[in-house]
Amino acid sequence: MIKYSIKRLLLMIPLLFIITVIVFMFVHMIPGDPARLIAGSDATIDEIKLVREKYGLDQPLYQQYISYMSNLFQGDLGTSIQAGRPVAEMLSERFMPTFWLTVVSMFWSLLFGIPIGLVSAVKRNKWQDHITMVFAVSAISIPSFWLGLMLMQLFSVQLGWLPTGGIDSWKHYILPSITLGAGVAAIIARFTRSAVMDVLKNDYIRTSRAKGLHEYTVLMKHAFRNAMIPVVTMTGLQFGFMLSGSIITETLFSWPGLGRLLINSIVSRDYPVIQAELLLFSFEFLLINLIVDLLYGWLNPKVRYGS
Amino acid sequence: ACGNNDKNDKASESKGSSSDTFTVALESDVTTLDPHDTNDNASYTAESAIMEGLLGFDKDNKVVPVLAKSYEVNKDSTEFTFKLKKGIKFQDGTDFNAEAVKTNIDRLADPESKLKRHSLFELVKETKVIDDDTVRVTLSKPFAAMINNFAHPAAMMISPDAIKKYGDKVSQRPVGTGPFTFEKWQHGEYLKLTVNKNYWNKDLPKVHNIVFKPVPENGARIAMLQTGEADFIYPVPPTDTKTIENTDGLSLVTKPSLIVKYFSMNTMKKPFNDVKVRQAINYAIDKEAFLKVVYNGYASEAKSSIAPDTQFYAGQTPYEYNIKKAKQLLKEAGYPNGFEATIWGGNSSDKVKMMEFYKQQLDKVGITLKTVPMESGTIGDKIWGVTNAKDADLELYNGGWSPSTGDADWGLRPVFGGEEAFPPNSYNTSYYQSNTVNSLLNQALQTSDTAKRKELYGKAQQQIWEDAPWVFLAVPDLIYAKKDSVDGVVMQPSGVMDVRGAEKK
Amino acid sequence: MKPILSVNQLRTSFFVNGKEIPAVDGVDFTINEGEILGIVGESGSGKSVTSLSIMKLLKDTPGKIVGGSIHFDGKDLLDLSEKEVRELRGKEIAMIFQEPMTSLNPVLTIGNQLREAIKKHLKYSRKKADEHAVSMLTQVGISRADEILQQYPHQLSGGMRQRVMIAMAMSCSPKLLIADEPTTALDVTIQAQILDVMKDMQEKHGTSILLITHDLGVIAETCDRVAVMYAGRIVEQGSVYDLFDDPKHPYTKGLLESIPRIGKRQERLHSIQGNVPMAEDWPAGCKFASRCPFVFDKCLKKEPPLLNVGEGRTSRCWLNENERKEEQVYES
Amino acid sequence: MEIKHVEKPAKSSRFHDFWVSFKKQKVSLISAVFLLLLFIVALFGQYFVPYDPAKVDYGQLFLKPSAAHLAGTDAYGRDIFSRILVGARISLSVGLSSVFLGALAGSALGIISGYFGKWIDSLIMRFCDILLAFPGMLLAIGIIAILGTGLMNVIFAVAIFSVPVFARIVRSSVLEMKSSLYVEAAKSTGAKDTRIILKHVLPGTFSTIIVYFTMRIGSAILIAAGLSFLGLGADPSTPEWGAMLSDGHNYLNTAPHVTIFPGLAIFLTVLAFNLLGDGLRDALDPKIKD
Amino acid sequence: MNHEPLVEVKHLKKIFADSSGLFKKSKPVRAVDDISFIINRGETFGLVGESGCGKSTTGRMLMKLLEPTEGSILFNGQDITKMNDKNVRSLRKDFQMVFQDPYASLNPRMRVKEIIEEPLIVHGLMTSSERERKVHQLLDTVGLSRQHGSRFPHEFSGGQRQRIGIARALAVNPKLIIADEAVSALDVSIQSQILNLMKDLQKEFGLTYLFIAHDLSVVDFISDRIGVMYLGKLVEVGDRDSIIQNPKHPYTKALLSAVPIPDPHRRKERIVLKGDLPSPSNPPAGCPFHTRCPVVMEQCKTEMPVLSNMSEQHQVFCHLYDSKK
Ligand SMILES: Nc1ncnc2c1ncn2[C@@H]1O[C@H](COP(=O)(O)OP(=O)(O)OP(=O)(O)O)[C@@H](O)[C@H]1O
Ligand SMILES: Nc1ncnc2c1ncn2[C@@H]1O[C@H](COP(=O)(O)OP(=O)(O)OP(=O)(O)O)[C@@H](O)[C@H]1O
Ligand SMILES: [Mg+2]
Ligand SMILES: [Mg+2]
Repeated sequence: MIKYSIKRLLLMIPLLFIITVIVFMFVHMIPGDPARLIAGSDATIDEIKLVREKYGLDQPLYQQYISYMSNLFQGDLGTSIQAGRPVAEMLSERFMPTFWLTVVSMFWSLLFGIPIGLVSAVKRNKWQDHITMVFAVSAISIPSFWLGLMLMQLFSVQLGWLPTGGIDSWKHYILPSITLGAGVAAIIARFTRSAVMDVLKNDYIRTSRAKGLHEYTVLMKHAFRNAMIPVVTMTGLQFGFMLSGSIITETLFSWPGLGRLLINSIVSRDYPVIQAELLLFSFEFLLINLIVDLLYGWLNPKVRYGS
Repeated sequence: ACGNNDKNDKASESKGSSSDTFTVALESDVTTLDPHDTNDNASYTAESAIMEGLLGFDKDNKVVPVLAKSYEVNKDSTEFTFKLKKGIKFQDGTDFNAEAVKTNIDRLADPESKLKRHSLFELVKETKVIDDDTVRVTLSKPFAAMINNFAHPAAMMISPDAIKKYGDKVSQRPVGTGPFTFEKWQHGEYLKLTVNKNYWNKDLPKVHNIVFKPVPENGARIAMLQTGEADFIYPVPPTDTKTIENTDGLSLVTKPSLIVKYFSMNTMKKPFNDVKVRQAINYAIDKEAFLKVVYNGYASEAKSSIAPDTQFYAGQTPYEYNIKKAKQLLKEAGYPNGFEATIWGGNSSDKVKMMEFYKQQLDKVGITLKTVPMESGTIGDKIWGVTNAKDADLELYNGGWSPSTGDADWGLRPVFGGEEAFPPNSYNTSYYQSNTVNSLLNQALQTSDTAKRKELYGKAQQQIWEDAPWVFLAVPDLIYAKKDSVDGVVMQPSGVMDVRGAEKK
Repeated sequence: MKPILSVNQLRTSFFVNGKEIPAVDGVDFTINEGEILGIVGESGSGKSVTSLSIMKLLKDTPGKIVGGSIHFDGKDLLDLSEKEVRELRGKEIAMIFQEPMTSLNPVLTIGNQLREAIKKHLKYSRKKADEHAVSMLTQVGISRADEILQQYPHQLSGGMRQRVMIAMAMSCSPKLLIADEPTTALDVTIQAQILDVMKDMQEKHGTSILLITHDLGVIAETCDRVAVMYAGRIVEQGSVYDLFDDPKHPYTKGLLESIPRIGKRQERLHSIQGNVPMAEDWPAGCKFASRCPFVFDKCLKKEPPLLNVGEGRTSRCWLNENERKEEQVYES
Repeated sequence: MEIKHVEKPAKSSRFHDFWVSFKKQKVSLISAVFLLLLFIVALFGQYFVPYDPAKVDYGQLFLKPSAAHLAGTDAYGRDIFSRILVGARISLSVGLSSVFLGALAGSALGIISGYFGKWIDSLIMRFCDILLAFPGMLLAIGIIAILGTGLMNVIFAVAIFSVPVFARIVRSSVLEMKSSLYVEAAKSTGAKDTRIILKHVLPGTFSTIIVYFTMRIGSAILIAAGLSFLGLGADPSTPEWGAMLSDGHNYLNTAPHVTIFPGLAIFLTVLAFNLLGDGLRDALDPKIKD
Repeated sequence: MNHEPLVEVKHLKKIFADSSGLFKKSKPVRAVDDISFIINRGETFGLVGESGCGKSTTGRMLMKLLEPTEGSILFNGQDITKMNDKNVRSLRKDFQMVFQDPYASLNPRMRVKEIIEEPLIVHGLMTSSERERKVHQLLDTVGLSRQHGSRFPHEFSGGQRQRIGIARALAVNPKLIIADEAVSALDVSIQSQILNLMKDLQKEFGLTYLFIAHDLSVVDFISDRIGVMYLGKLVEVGDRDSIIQNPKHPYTKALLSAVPIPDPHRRKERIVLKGDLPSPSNPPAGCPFHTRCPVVMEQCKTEMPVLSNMSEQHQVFCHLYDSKK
């Protein structure tokens, strides 16, 4: 397994290389002149030129790519045009807040999503199912800005229990993670429901009932794990999305994460930062893929032994 | 209510925001702490708590001396001589003297330093130390508005030792003469400043720490003020002013800005090449409704091409809302049935709202407006990517202009300065070309005679008003909110805040 | 002998698209303690559904028990709550399913699946449960048992899986074992082993066995009594010897004649002509009438009841009416 | 001709079965009726609105819901209820067609990827990885740059966001099905890959697709709104539900009804689609019939 | 019966080596280990053997559902292992398979009718009304009623499902049918119907069968020649009479003795095999059967037996007959 993982990780290197090309081209292709955007809304043409020269934006594209790549190979992600700071430093300080927020949100989503999905699968078309459906659909169709602001109004302004923003303590995690996790919990709940319903039709479920097992055991031990495969796919995807930082949640709760950095860098076309972020996100998705595959193997011994 | 306050205190305790810490929630991140390389108000606001310039702006945008005791300008506005205050030290112990000033001005004036604010000082030919507390700056050509550049926050003084020691990284470790010293900067989260015990003005500062927090979401910023996590927030969107007004213990402060909201009309393109059409459109927009719908009343009608607080402002007779007259003018111009036009603009919700408003208004005079909001980079390319004015697709552009230096030249030249100001060089999105205005603006720069300048700028404003390359709309207010117990923050019309005197009672 | 299970007038139907399809239509039989009862019959005649009904495992199908009673050890299973039935399942009544390939959970180890019932019903500790599981696997002829415990179903061949199923069913020494074609997937040498194991069980623990199979050879070798099903009903019942020696019902006769015999040169096999009618168009009279070589008027008008035709023998045929008329067992 | 005669009863009986089992699902039936009404509103909404949805009245900004204005008025004094009715058309067409396109393309990719495996699988999956890693906003800006603005392009852009997710989900269920014996059996009859995919693999992925499809409609309406604020939308004055909802963001404290009513419209629509989806899923699954 | 070979299998091998194993490298499974046999045109070749000995795998390789690791399969003289997909597809009209697992091989989402007519559609045969008639006829043939056509597979009993699979295979009048345990789930009356039918069809159309089963009495009835497999190897091949009346290999003998006799009075003594079933991923050295062989010799444990010709029609791989070479 370790060998396999290492192999997969090594395979990522050429892939990331290809991604740099795509990313670089795409980023430069989208309209917008970073020099103009960063120099400010009332910059003179000279100021703009200055920025352009300072960051080598006046050079031909291939040259920019070559110098970008040669820096990259030396482990240098470049310098932000906007902040004038090393991109690596910026990413690393933004990564952890987003990462922890993602972990906590995912924790909620799974904690609520899976049991809700199980209940609604077992109580298919009963009132429990309908109630959970209404919850799930609400969580999907309520935009997160609305949910976030409502939570903030209630728990921060009215009740004064929780802070409105920042990342100082565990209390700061509660509202943003609920905001971010609600929609994901809904998706997970719906997928769990569907997957469990599919699994419950299998013969081995009948076998386990024939052993006299409690319905709960049948569900949790026999149905659940088999149903987890599609759920894991979905969870992995959502985890990836969250790891790229949620622009809305981070904005709402003044979270110093990747999402806000991303939006700022896109708005100002801060090429080095955008490129580095895209590379990071691609890497995250590749890594998540790997983890999901390993999880498949853990969940499904057939995959594990490759037959 | 009182009850509410109790709760707020609880919340603020958890934040560790205590009575000697002044917390400011701003919309945007502080991006840098090097004033010479800054172009955003949030950074200037933070920097001006740490650093000071020779001159500065007061709350009415008048130039006042700060580190300079006094200054003199020669007749043709080429030589600026500053007398410095004595006994001032930078926070790192370095003396503030003429040598320090020279280091700073030289840094700004050097094109190789590639500082964002180099352009403000690109005319500087030489900076000379006359004696320990006298320094003279010579320009390569006359530029009367230069004094405003010295007052601009970009011209704040950084400790020469720090510049030497940190180089470019001085943006992360600023050292100035101001009442607060840099303590900690957690990017994206907060910037913390603490008291400078050796500050030259013994009255200041009045709080121990200042914390700046970027809180991009309007609702969150207001919530922070409500819970007591922030003492002062800026900006407050006009739509939310009621919330502040309805909360006990909070107050709303407004102040006219230097911004003029307009939409420009491409005077080189049909039908906007006809002044009658442009005037007709000016008549066709109900400014009063505009102020209400877009700004919730927190703005005033624009009565010139620059805002009242800008130097040498000269108010004009407004184009009143008059559909009949507008239709009449259109008819005269040969468009009795109106026409179709496209307006470009930014994509923030207030800008979209404005454009929608224009559309509704112009509909009444038969002009069908297509509104195209665009993301900032895209619109930048579409307008400023055009090198030949004739090729411009631009018809109407929903814009706003604010001269951060507060002087009339910067208020007028970039937007009305003729061919030289056409995109991509500058911001003349109406492709306005008037020889009269050009020569008035040039003359005004050649002299330091204030009365003369006032007259020249007045004439220029009048001409522009009549030619109506813009639809002159509004001068919005700056709106901020604070706890009642908080005082001493001075909001400058440019939008930069002076928090040096902040206090909590 | 005391009956351990007696099924009376059991009727189970499927409800599909609003239609009722009676799969089991009034089945009666009893199994005595320590007895092996074989059930043979046309495929689709309701053998599996009968066994699922006894286990009350129709939950996830559109099937429902619509009538009759199932007495097990003195209790009517149909009156028991789900909880009480759970206590019986696996412990008192165990079942081996027809499909060995899909009846084991693919993601759990064999050991894990074996231990479950042992831990639940016998309340063994894990270690003891493991030992028990190993001994059960050894009993069904799997020798590397402790190794197999760690493996997953897909690593086992069909035959091994089926033996695991058997070990699982027998692990709590049930009073009644229902085996639905337990050896269909196996070759004869393994089949022989497994039948031996089951017989051992029966001898050692006195387990009663309900053995469903198509293989009349297996029936002949293992069963004490046989019931023959046709179209949702029992058509004949009796001891193996009686049934093989002297089948009463024309269907049974046809069945016995259809058996291919090894080493016998046959050009064609005997077969019963025609097809089993669908439940929807079951005739008013005898359901076998359309295929019966001895059919006469009465058969088409009225369905015969189960007639007692000898010591412990019943048959559902008008032909037997004249043979032994005095005792009519059930009227349906 | 004759051929058709024979085919007909077969088909109608199939539909009949579906209908019989679908009819039993009361909740889904109600949802279907609701959606039918919604489609009628989308088609003919503009003929029975109480007010002209474009009519502004600066004297009546942010009126609270009342008998005169069922859902109140917005920042220009327009009647929100009328706007919701008229907006149904755009929101539904954007929501449905974008998800449909995305599901179509995504499922196609997922099926090809899962079914054919090997290098084509890696290629498609890596493509999806990159697409996934690209932040939506950046992608949107790129799409405008390439395609220009317009409603069709909004649909297209939203569809693109859905593609990789559908591809992933579908692929994993195809992988499972591919190894099934019935696919092997079909292959042994000589069926071509296309037939196997269409007849044997695709129907098996429906239950997964339907779940995500119906969930995605709401998100699509919201994403489309986000795009129109990026300037990708056709015209920001169109009464699109998502745009109305996002616009209300600015007045959440002072005039919450501006957000709540369009939000409610989206919620009910998505709920109806989900319930309908559950019903369809059950009705199409031969094993679940009760 | 002519003795022209329709199918020639030469040194066929299938090793399931796993390449995609995530966690552990499992050992390669030698499912089919170098077997050769011939099926003549119009005859039935019966394949019997232990469960897991590779019968289905052989069948699937003949169907080209699995790529052989080694060896060749000649169909009508053409090597199908070297054929491309397109040619194989058109060839599939000529060979059809009945799968061992009746349920898993039927698409749960298709109606029986659709399942049966699929091969007809695939090969573009007949109009839809003809197809409908054909389906009805096939349903009759396998003993199902027409109404069964509109049901789904899960609504059937195990035996009924198997009949659906048989009907599907018969639909296109193939030349070769590979029947993998085609009748083992059926009750004897249906079984005899099907077997008779298969024989009739064979006579009428000159069909060729590869009949995989473990019920020796069935194999005895239908086959012309029989092959006995054990652990991936063919241990004995011969015409039916030699194998049934005069089995040579100890495994064949054990098999025959284990066949249950449908006569309760003759509960007989069988040769009960002792010892453990070896696993194909770890086959024993020497003769694969030596671990369970009642007459094992020293030689068997190390040396692989080679082919001994008992007669022209009867070959066996066993050291017992080494001298007779
Ligand atoms: N889930 C179901 N839905 C509808 N009908 C069903 C279902 N399961 C079984 N049936 C029907 O019930 C009848 C009896 O089936 P059952 O499985 O008991 O037959 P069986 O006697 O076990 O046959 P076999 O020997 O082939 O296994 C069959 O006609 C079958 O079509
Ligand atoms: N896809 C596969 N991957 C790995 N091993 C396999 C695969 N398919 C079959 N095998 C192994 O190959 C061997 C032969 O299997 P096969 O299915 O051919 O046996 P069989 O003779 O048909 O047995 P049965 O009578 O139980 O059907 C078995 O050990 C099996 O586990
Ligand atoms: Mg059965
Ligand atoms: Mg097999």
